[in-house]
Amino acid sequence: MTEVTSDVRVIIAVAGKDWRGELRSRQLPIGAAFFGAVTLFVFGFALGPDRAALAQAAPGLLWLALILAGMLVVSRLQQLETDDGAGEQLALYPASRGAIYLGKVTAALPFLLLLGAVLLPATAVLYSVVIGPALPALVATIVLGSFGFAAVGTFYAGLTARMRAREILLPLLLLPVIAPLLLAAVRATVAALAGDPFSEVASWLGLLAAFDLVMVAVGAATYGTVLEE
Amino acid sequence: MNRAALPVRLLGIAAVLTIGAATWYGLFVVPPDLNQGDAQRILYIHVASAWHAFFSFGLAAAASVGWLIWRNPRFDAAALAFAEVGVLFTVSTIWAGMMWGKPVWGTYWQWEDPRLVTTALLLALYLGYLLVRRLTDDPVRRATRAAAVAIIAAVDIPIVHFSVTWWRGLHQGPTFGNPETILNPPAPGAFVTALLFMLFGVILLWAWLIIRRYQLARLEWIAEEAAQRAAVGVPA
Amino acid sequence: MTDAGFVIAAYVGILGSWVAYALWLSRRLAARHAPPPPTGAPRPDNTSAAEE
Amino acid sequence: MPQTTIFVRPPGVPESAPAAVETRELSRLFGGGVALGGLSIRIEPGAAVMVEGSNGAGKTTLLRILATALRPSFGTVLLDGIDAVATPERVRPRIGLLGHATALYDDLTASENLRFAATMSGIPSPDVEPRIGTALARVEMASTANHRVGGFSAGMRRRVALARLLLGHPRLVLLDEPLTALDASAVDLLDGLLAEWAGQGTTVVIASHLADRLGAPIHGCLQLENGRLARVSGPGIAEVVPGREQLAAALPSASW
Repeated sequence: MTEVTSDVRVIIAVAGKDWRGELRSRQLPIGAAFFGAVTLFVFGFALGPDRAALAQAAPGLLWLALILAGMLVVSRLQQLETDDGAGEQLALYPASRGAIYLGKVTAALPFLLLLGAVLLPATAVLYSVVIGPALPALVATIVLGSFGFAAVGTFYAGLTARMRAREILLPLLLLPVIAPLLLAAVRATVAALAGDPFSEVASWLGLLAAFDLVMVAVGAATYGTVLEE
Repeated sequence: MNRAALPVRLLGIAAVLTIGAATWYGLFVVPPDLNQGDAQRILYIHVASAWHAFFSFGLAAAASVGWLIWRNPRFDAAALAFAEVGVLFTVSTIWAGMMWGKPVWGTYWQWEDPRLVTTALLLALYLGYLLVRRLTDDPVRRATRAAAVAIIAAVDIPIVHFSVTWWRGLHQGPTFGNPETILNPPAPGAFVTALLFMLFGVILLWAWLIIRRYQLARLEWIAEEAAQRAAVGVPA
Repeated sequence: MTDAGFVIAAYVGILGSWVAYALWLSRRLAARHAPPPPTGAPRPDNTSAAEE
Repeated sequence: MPQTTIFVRPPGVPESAPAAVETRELSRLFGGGVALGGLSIRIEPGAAVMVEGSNGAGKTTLLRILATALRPSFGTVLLDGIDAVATPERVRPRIGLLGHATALYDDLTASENLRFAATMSGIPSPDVEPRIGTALARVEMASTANHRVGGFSAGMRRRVALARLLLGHPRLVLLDEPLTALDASAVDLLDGLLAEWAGQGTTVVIASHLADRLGAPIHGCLQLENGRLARVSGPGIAEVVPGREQLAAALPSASW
């Protein structure tokens, strides 16, 4: 009889381990948020001073900044396992691969949500966009978007961790896969900011939720391929 | 010249003949379309390519699941064959879409056409698949990593299609009349026969390419393993 | 370019790529069936002993 | 060396029990190079085996495969009769590995690292803290339990990694270059553990190129060169040609 550690306990242990480490060094939350804000700022330069153009492009720029900064988050959390061969030891524990994956996804979530919490107001300020009334819809979009990104980002950060040219490979593999997430999130954000009826936003949120569920399920089912040497 | 099995050679010949005839039929026999003119002739090969592109990637994912479960190299060889041939047909689909788009829409690339955008993403996903294979040396690990990428890509495609189709729904009224009729022109008899004719030819070609690519992949796996066994001195 | 030009470009491009791929495939298969390289010679490969 | 099965058996253990470790033509390649080329060994439960060889001889590769951290290219591995390649999850709970790398999280303290390891190993919650305490005490690291591992010296890191190994009760202990970065007192500590394991019938496989500094009883020593078995020595060694007509079991006293 092989006692496999209960999945919930594994998820909490893996996520807790990453949080404790990262919050102690606080390098990741601050670094990622700062990078996101700088990206938004630079986008402002790129699209010129025309306020109307910026406001119109704001949702797209917000989500591009979130995704670029998000890649820092998942890469950093994967680096924890790559350093000192920790990932190899992780694979030796009698724990289900799916639970370890869900632990890493859970670990990434708060950092991505923090990114949203920083970049949303930053977008409002830099691109003169009124977010007040649309806040609940925006928060929902950021939560669902972050969850989907964490699911796919965690998987691909793991898959490419020990591969040659992984710095190029991660964005190359990740961006096409999250294209629907980016599209749905941006459309939901546009609808929310435009004050469209919630049913409009809800349809995009539904698509986001479907994406999240599918990707988490496939990610958990195939994460064994990431841990396998 | 390697003596491929007779049925495979016949399949190849049949494919060449059928596609040749279908092309001749589509280009010269079918009358030009009312509003699209000759450009409409591109649709036969465009649609045929598109179906085979998507079909191939579904099978690549299925073969990849087979590899992850049974770890038999045949599944990996099949997944590679489906993916690589799938890329070929995806490129064909995109090229046809652009050649058709310029005369009909006025631009090589139309964001309005959800199928074109979806196909382009498909190409990006499967170039990633081929790159992951190329960057991994150990045959078993290569198969395993590639399998995961193929499955995630295949699962991603329907969602890509939905999101792009909904997104397109927001852009109404391109310059050339209602997009619906242009994208799915009313199907006069000749159009359908030309399309089916080409489709049949491409099915034969697709099958031939898959079989040959599978054989090549299998031989490559055997050679790679033989080289490893020889290096290790373990009896074959 | 006239419509016909695009039609030709489409067909020539696609059929050309299919033929090219088929030929490449046949050539690779022919090479595989040719006498195998001297056995026992592991692939010359400069990757370090440890996997990348 | 001809294709032979090397037996390593401690005194007094009948040969019929399922071997603690049994490999057949065990091989692994990286890129084109052979890391391990066709190793066939059988180690009886309770034996202590030294695997020697220069850098790149295949020691670490062998240990990583036995620990189920690495998949072999060819060959089979049976641990206590269970196929470790096909069903690694069934053998992992009984294996303790002190790897080449210490596999610790720098931003976590020593006890936090061990708490994570204990939880992931499935040790019941009430037992976690006491076991961490005893393990850290055993490696004389109790005083620095709450210090970040990132600030530890190499020797201290290896002691914490050793403590992690002691959390569970492994039936098979794999030590990869355990002596590296250990000071004299740590070596004594290791000797004590080896004696303890010998007493408990735990099988130990040590990969090291500094074999002489260990005082504990070693039943067999396998010399690897370029991934192949070059020489065998030691009291418990019984070289058996395939077909295993007879087993020459010369078993002098444990001291060697």
